Amino acid sequence: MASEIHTQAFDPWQAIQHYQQAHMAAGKYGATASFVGTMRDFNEGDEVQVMTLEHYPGMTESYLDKICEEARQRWDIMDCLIVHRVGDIQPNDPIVLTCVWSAHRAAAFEACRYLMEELKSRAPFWKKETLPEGHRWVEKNTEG
Amino acid sequence: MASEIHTQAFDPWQAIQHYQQAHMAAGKYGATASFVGTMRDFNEGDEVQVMTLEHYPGMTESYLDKICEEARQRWDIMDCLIVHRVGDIQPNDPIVLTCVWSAHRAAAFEACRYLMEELKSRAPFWKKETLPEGHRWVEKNTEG
Amino acid sequence: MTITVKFFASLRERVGQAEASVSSAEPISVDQVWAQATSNMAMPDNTLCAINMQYVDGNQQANDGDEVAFFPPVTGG
Amino acid sequence: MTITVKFFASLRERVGQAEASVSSAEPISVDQVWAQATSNMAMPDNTLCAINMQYVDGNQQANDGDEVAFFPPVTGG
Repeated sequence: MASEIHTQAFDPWQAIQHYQQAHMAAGKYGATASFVGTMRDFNEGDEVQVMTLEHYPGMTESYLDKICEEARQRWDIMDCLIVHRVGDIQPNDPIVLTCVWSAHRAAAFEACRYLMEELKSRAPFWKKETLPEGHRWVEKNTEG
Repeated sequence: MASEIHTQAFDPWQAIQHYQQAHMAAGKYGATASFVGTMRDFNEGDEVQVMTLEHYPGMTESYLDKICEEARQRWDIMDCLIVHRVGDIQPNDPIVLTCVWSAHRAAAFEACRYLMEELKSRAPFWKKETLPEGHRWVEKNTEG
Repeated sequence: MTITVKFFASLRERVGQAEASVSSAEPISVDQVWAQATSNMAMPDNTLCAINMQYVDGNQQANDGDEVAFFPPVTGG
Repeated sequence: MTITVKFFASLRERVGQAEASVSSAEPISVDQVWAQATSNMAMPDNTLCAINMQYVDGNQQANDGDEVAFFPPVTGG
């Protein structure tokens, strides 16, 4: 179970592979569900050039761990990983990764989605978009 | 939109990356949900040494394409990929990959799960397990 | 008319053949194709049937040149 | 007693400071911490509050050495 905050671009597929090789016993897990959120170059009809992700160091890590722990209590999962980018983000950069390993698929799918929904509603991150005309804070997340 | 049948071991994370680089426009998708099913070295309490996956060539491809097409009609998704292994499979080998790209997360999560559930209930694949005592056909899939 | 018949997985082993050919003077149902191809073996309860790679019921009619397939519940993924 | 106050994102820009310190003779509510730190600015409707990195309501009491944070709705992921 791990959550990581990255200040530089990360490769989510490599992150999954590395975590899997380091932490998951071969032949024991049957299901891996993952979600990757990627920065788009537009939002609400406007061109977005850069996105800056601010967070609350300390509280972020504590809430990501808490959300992983809750998923582990609610579903029969073997492990999970959350990676979140902060700082200046370019279009097409991955922003977030959630990944869950379990014996069977239902738990992996449901816990993976839970991690994303809880992260979006509780983890202290804030997005600021740089448009051609200036900056704007993202006011609220899209519905899950 | 693609479905592939592989007779040799495949790397699901590489398959996602390759498909994404070849087919998805940078900066346009915001959500990628994926599921990987991996062979476990035990089932129903027994040690499984090898699993042999038989399929119905022609019908398999047609149903996988049909399932992708249905997902595209039901959700607002941009693209999807299914990869399925056939032949002799070793423990820890990936068996199946489903992956969906969309603008927002709900469609990606839901369509990805739909692909797996439909694949499991309709695509003509059959698993045979080699145990220390001999062979046995898997009678039915676990509940989703 | 001639109908190609295919059996898969445990059903292939049970029937003892992977492929067969059935001849008939007129269109016959999938159930009749089974009976003719297996010399009237009882069809296992949960057998699935397809004509030309589309799922069908046992009372569906098969025509000249069709490929009829029989197989157990699928277990992919 | 001394309480450390933090502001994040749009609220940090609005308040014009990232961090502040509030002194009080006795424990005070989070709402009072806000009032003191911002010289009685009106608190935006959807402001979230935390004491020592745990979400709390505005009427929760803050104690000596606590870190109280104010921020807008979160938009990560």
